[in-house]
Amino acid sequence: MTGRIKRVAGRLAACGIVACGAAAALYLYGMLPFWAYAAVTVLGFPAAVVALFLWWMADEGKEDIPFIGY
Amino acid sequence: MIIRRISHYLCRYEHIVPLFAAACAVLFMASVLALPVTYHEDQLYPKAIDRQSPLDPYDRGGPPFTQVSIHAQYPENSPTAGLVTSYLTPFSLFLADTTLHLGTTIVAHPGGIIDEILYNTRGLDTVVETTILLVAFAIASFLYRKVR
Amino acid sequence: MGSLGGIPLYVLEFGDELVYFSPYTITLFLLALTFTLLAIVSRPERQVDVAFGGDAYTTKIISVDEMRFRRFMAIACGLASMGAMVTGDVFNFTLFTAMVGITNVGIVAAVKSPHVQDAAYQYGLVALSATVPLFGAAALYAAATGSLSMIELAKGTLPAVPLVAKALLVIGVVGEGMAPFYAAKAEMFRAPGAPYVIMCSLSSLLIFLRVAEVVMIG
Amino acid sequence: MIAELVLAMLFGLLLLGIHRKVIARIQRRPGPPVWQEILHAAKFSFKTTWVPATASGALFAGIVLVAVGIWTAAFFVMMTGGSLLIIFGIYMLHKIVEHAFGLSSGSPYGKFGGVRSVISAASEIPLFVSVAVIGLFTGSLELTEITAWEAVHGPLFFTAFPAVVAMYLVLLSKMPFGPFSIVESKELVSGYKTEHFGAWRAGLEVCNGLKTTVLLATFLLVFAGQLPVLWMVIGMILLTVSLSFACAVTPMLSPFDSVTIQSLVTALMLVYAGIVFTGVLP
Repeated sequence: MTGRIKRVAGRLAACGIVACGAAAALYLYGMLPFWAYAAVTVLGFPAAVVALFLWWMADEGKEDIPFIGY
Repeated sequence: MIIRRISHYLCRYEHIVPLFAAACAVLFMASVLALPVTYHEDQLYPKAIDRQSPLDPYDRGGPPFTQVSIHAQYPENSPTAGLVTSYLTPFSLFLADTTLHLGTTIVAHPGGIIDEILYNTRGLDTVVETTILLVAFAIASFLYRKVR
Repeated sequence: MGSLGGIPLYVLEFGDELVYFSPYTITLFLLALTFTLLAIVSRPERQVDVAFGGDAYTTKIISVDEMRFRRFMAIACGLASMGAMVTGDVFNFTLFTAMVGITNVGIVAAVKSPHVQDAAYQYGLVALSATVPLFGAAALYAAATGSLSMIELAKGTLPAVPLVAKALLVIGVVGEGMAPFYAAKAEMFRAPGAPYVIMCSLSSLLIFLRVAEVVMIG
Repeated sequence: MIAELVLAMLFGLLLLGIHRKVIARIQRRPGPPVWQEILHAAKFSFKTTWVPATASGALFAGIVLVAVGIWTAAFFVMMTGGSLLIIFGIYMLHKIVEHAFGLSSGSPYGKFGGVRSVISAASEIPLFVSVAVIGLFTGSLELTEITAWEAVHGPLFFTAFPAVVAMYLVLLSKMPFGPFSIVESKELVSGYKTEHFGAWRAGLEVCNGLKTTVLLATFLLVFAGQLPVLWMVIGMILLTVSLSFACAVTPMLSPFDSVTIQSLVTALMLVYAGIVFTGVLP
């Protein structure tokens, strides 16, 4: 179980970072209109950030119930 | 403190309806005071009422399924503008041809004209209105079944 | 004050009703779409209640029937708010807003808690009566300017919209969305079933955001 | 723009750290170091993460993405001088984010945080009235056109001072530990954030950083006009410090009182907008 989520998150983070980077580079060289660049970043940046965090340390605990008091 | 008293009043949901009613009442009074609002003569969808028609007051003129000239906002978008009476189903058409009073029953059966303002040009309105009805019926029927 | 939400990027023609995507409306539209998709894919959470005086806790589980109905209502609500976001026609906007009000009641109508249902009932009364100023405003718009299209109104060639019409429109939306008088809505949000309940608050915020644009044009 | 995005996020977190430090110093506590919030985000990102058993999974995770996404979009709009309406639309939709954060987990604390966040939606209405006032003065709501107007007519700070006050109150209601921050009140544990731990919380911190930068920068852009970057940074720090003073010396209001005060501010702003409407527009 651990491996799967970590792998998915890793791939997602890599995809997000590559997409953001590629969009920024293409926009810089004028090969991508601004709105497309903004759209890719708005979609890619959160995915990249959260997936990166998950990839660092995901799913090593067991599911638990919420905190219900001290 | 006055703020605390207001918030004590506001925090009960039973007070929402009187509050809203009061707000509406104030606004309606303000709108009465703001009268007269000037009526703009150059209207979209002008009306010509033919009192003799069996479709009165829904008759827009012209035979069913045939185009009449009406004033649309974007005539270029709606080449079939004015096909108003095409809302009549064959049954409604039959009623209109044989009786004089379809205009009074026209909203009451499927295929009748749903609303006066809803021309063919404003098709999306028709869709949304019937969807509102559908949603309301869905809620009512769900609640009915739940109670049973 | 022509293009408040930015220049329309794309105009979709529905006969006399234009649907336009300006940067503002497209942002709101996409958010409504995102949350509708979330409401479709996520399962309702199980709300945890602590039993008083002990360590025990219970979870509320939503039955499949109830979940299906509420999901349907949430999707309808999402569609109505999407429509209200992009429509370029005042009357159409009021219709979508009225639909948002009805679906909001529908989302919590299936909840078993009497407290929530009481609040939903009060809210339903307000939403019902709010349609009067709402459609009255649309009628005033049509009578005073001769047009209902926001694009035409924004051009500034038509006569100005009377302030009363704008005020009526705002109070209608306030009644449908309960924007400042949140007491009843806040009680409704105690209902379990997060993805659906969120559509209530999202839709009312969205129609409020849109009406801010609508009253500033024309 | 990616580099600016990351920098803006880090700077926002730094501002939140400064905020905490200043409050602590006013209250004669040593307080955490100013980079504490950045450390927080980093720390949470290395924590073990899962989804609570009772949570609504897709919403629980998806809302973090939405939170970061909307503020990324707001950052883009601000940087390109887009419409002020979009930025404040996103700002209002942050309510929904809080709401979804709170309700998606099933935790009672989160739920109360979420419900309070919905109650306090009234606090955002002064915002729209002040936006309308700005629109009346400058004739546009595009940030580029507003700054251009200010380059000619002088900053709006003096022209539309009541709008500044209303907007300042709105900023105050979004800062932690302020009189209006009822959603983060301590009797709710962590309010809507209670169940979002680990990577989810780190994502929320990223969102908070971006949000702080975007809001403060927009405030400066709108009311002071286009400044050089250094002055912008100094201005944002000064603004944060002034907000910290306001937060440090005021107690937290009870939820409905906070809503009432903000509604009264709205009413005052409506009166002001009426005066401007009749005065500015013949």
